[in-house]
Amino acid sequence: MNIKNEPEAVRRREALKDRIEQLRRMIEIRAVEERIQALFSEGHIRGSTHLANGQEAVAVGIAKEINFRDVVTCTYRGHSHALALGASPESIIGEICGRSIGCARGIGGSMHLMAPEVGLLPTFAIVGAGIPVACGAALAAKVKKTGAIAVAIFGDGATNIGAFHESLNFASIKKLPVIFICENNLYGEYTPIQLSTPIENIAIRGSSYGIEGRIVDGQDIDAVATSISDAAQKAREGEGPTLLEMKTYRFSGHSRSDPATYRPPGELENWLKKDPIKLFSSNLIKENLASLELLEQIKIEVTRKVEKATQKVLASSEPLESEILNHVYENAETKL
Amino acid sequence: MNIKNEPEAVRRREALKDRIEQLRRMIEIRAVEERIQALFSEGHIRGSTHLANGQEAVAVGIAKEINFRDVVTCTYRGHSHALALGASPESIIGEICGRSIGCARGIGGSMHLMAPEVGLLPTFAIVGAGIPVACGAALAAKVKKTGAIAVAIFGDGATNIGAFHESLNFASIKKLPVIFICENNLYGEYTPIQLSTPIENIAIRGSSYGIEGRIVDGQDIDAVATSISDAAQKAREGEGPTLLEMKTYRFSGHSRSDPATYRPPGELENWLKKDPIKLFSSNLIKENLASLELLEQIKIEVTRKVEKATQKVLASSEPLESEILNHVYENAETKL
Amino acid sequence: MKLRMRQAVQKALDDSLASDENVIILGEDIGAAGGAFKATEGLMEKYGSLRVMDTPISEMGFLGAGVGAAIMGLKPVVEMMFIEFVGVALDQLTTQAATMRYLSRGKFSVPLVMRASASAGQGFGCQHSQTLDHWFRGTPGLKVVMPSGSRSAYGLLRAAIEDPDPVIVLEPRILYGVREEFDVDENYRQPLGKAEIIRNGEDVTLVTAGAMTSIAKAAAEICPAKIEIIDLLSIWPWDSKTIFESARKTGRIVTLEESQAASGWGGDIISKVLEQGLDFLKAPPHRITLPDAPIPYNGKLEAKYLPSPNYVSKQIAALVSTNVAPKNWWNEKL
Amino acid sequence: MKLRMRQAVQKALDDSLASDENVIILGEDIGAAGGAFKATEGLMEKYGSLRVMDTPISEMGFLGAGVGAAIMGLKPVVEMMFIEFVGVALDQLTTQAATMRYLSRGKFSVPLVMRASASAGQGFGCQHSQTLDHWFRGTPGLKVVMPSGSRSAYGLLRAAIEDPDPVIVLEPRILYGVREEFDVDENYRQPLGKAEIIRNGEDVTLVTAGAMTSIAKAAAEICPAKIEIIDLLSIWPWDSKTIFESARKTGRIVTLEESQAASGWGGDIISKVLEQGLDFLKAPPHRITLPDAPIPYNGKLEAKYLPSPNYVSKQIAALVSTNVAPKNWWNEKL
Ligand SMILES: Cc1ncc(C[n+]2csc(CCOP(=O)(O)OP(=O)(O)O)c2C)c(N)n1
Ligand SMILES: Cc1ncc(C[n+]2csc(CCOP(=O)(O)OP(=O)(O)O)c2C)c(N)n1
Ligand SMILES: [Mg+2]
Ligand SMILES: [Mg+2]
Repeated sequence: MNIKNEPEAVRRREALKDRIEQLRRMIEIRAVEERIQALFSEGHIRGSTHLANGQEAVAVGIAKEINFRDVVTCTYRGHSHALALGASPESIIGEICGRSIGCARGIGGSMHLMAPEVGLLPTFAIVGAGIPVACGAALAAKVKKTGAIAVAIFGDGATNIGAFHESLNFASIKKLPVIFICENNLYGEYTPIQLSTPIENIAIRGSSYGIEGRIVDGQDIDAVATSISDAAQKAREGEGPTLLEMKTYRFSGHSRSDPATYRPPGELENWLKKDPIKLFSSNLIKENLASLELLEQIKIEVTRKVEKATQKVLASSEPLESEILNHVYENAETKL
Repeated sequence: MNIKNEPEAVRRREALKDRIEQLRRMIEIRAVEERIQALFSEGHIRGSTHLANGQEAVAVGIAKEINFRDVVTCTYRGHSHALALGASPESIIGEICGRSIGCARGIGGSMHLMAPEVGLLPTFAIVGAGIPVACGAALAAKVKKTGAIAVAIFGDGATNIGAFHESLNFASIKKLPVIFICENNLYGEYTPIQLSTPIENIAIRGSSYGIEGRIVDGQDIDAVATSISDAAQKAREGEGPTLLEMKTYRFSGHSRSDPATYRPPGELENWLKKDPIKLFSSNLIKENLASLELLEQIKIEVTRKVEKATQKVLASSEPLESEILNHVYENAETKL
Repeated sequence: MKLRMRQAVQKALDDSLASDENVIILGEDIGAAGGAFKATEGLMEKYGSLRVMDTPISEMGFLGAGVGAAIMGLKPVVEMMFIEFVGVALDQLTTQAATMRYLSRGKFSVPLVMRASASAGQGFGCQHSQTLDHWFRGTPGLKVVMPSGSRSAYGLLRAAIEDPDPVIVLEPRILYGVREEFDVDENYRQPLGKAEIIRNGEDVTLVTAGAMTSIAKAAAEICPAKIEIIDLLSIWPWDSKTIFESARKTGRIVTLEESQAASGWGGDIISKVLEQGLDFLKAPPHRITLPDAPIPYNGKLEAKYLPSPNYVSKQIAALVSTNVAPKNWWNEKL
Repeated sequence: MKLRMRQAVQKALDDSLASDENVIILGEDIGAAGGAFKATEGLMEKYGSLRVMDTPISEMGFLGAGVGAAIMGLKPVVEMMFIEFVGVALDQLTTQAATMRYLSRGKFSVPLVMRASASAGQGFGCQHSQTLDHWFRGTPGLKVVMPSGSRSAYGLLRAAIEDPDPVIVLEPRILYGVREEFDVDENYRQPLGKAEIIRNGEDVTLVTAGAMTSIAKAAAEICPAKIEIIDLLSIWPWDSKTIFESARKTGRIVTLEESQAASGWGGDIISKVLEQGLDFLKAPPHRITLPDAPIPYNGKLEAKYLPSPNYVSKQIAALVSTNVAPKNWWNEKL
């Protein structure tokens, strides 16, 4: 690893201790993703991009409970996690727009975001591929006794792929400090889970490996946080992995080009009622931690911030052509 | 498929309806494998070979309950299954000795036995690889409405590989007529199951896919047969797959060169008490279907038969060099 | 009639499903959703969900199921959305499908087709933009083909489905939306193992395939040298006769490959051509390939990374005018 | 001291484990059992079961774990018992390990070594006898090496473990039991990317690698032509300087590869050599490869299938005396 100290990302991570900041981050994620969708339509983004709107409580709930030295692997649906873990809006929007200001200087694109200084590896574009890698990070923590844990985040569809199975078995038999987090958003691309997976709750798959499986309300940031905190403690105490199934939903289609017409009528509407931002906002108001005015103000601030980041990105340079040949190997002399 | 009618294999299969013939087949398998071990020492066999002695009840129990038009995939540990399903001793010994009399004319070797005329595909040398292939055979039966089922046979170690997981999920969601049979002989190569698999009973892995899992005494041919018959009926009635875990044991090491020193003291001795041939012999005597004299006679006949087959093999020719280039593609003109 | 390549693929599948009841298709989101690239649109509605089957995300599982179904007499066409996904399932092709006929001494065969989208140019990033024919090429028992437009996509796919052995069809993703003049003739087949000379020329033989074919054509339009273009179509086995004859005629051979040099098909072809003798050669051979780096996401960089008509024309013009093989751009300073 | 290759590998692992606490090794039956080929004997006893770790049969799982551990600063050496098993785990190498440095712009690296036994000659049949370097070769981000005996096995493995990038070490299985004179010097490294001229000759440059190296040596003993043998050692990236210079000197180039022609490394090397110009060549290039068929089990047939010293000598003698590339045996009638 060759990671510069980037205090800003760490600061953004530490800020999540505050409940208002948690809400602010969820709102920021939503705003960034909405902006990305617009940037797509405006022609600034190539390839594909995968929104996680509706799933923000999972991302922020994880980020606030784990240490910034812990390691996270997640998928192409990673805007939310990168931002929650501490990446700045411009590094994410910048990457997705292919600018040198991006977290990978525009070389990776939407499916390969990262936030190295707060533990997020470049996100994985092959379904399931990040799960064994997280186990390896957990193994390293165990061998080096760093006290760190690893977190593997993946979708419901991913639990049908071999890498999931092999990883859970491996992590269990080796008692690795890793948390397996399934974001069950009910769809793998355009296919509803009941057509790909003959069981209702992914969590029960833990029992095949002697791993505790837990069903969590992924729309409730506090429920998410509690489950993570328990699993993290268990992992740090050497008690091995946990499988957490976050019941959640993506409000958009699978990727930018998907209008999600395959949804049964009413389904989206029902889930919109469980919008994690709305739920958390109401809770904060009930707890007297926030007022409607504060919420309004946060929204305005966040919108302004995201717009500023966007403009910064759009004004920023494209990467140099020399980047193409950089970082293939460390030692250039062994290259042909 | 391009399968000649080989009435002898079918006849050998049909013969298993008779209980005495079941016993005879188990004894034959044991004798063939002992002969193979000797042929190895005598330098007639190259590479590796994997005995299944101790596991004969599983092989014969399966073979007697399924139809010869059903399809079977199994592993490199396949002598027992090939013989049980109907392959002749000389086709198996011949293949393992690399002679043209072998079931694959000496081209395949020990890990790639087959008995096409009674449904056994060339056995699979890559752990887990035969499981999705069996699902495909089941899918073909379903599409073509042939009424056939498929059987995938694999080890306990194989249940930790991705192909196992993907296949069970796929078969369940598509309700394929397939039976998954795990021969749990407590070891994967030199590693005891408890060091690779954090659960005691493989059968519970079915629950991750909504598949019934059943633990079966693999030393008791009748228990094996009942479980197969139930699962086969279920499959034929369109009720989908079953996972059967046969608790069994291999009396020899993993492969010819393994003295199996990793076994805890007493373990082999305990399992030898559950020798499936002895158990079945006693049962037949109790049922008044066999006498000690008959058993003696069967042993003598089988020994003679196996020795005759062996001599035939040793007197037979090696394959022609032209076999090297045959059967790579059907249409030779598209070859370079 | 102008047909997009995705329509040609869809038509080839439709016609195959209609004419042979043993044909089935399997893949992720190919049924209800009509495929990630819409190459299977309407087929599930027409043929039912047993013959046009959506699968879980389990490439090893459903590719292996394709192998098993093929052994039992079906003709499965398995779709891999992106060729990279075979990285989690390669064994079923290179080890199982490839050796089944050999090991069974002809008793079992695997008339399987695996179609996958491949190749670059659309900003999908370095894990969704490769060609990867080298994972399969040269594996005894497998065949690998790559269409270059609607006509060859139709013809190759139908031939592949009818072929008695496993065939891998690599469809250049960037061509799915491109229209090509092609009046579908249901009897049209592109024979496996045969290349096509798609432009005649005297100065140099340019062998190419897939998405690079149109780059080659555009390059030939602007190049001072007279280029004879061979569209390989079958990557393996390849058509040595057509290539040898053309190279003998022009005296120069260049390959244009959407691969790194160490993994591309050009090395085998060039070494085989030159093994025939050196007398007919007016210049050394030359390979135009990708640089030894993953593909970048940014559009400007991706465009630099991929061979352009200008670059190809320049390289070939240099070869023909000097009879010295030019350097690649990445050997110069950027 | 005469050392078997398995002992050299064991010693390289032992010395690496001793000198760098970040080195760990992972694989099936490598711990308690000492490895299927006894190349890890005694290491678990010495370093404990956390640094020398037996794994379940889950190649994707433990290879991926190796990738993750490497990213976090360990130097894992993952053993694949037979190279074919990577068919169920390829993604972790070619997609994940290979692109990690590139995608992270140098922030993360993957100092992983994957060792695998490879190559033929012992009757393991067609699914346990291949070399398969083409699955990895030319993948930007990966390196591939192949020792030819005890000395290079030690030197390459130590260099690979110290290398900051993922390296695949293909160990010819047939050499595990073969003794070679080699006094272990713990400082000995075989630099990655460098070939070795192991025999000087004037008539022809013979490039080879792995188990074929000893075939080449034996062939040179009996061949009337004076053969210069280059042991490639690094399959990718390969040492163009050494090969170009030798080919320039001898004027003839032949490769001896334990691969099919369409997948072997020889095509890339020969085309690159010839791109340098044709003037220095006295004869066309020639590749000695495997036939386009899986390998048969039977010993007589396996011996025919693999290049023998006699066959190699005959082919090279024909090339040198006639300056015409000879045919391969499978192009003649058997
Ligand atoms: C091995 C592999 N197969 C298929 C794909 C294509 N693909 C990308 S995302 C996706 C759906 C994944 O669904 P899920 O795991 O539920 O995650 P979600 O997208 O819902 O977050 C698929 C099939 C892929 N990237 N990798
Ligand atoms: C993918 C793969 N990994 C590893 C091996 C090597 N190998 C052959 S048999 C075996 C043990 C398998 O154990 P199990 O599934 O329990 O079957 P058993 O041999 O006990 O019948 C292993 C690891 C292989 N052939 N394929
Ligand atoms: Mg999902
Ligand atoms: Mg076992």
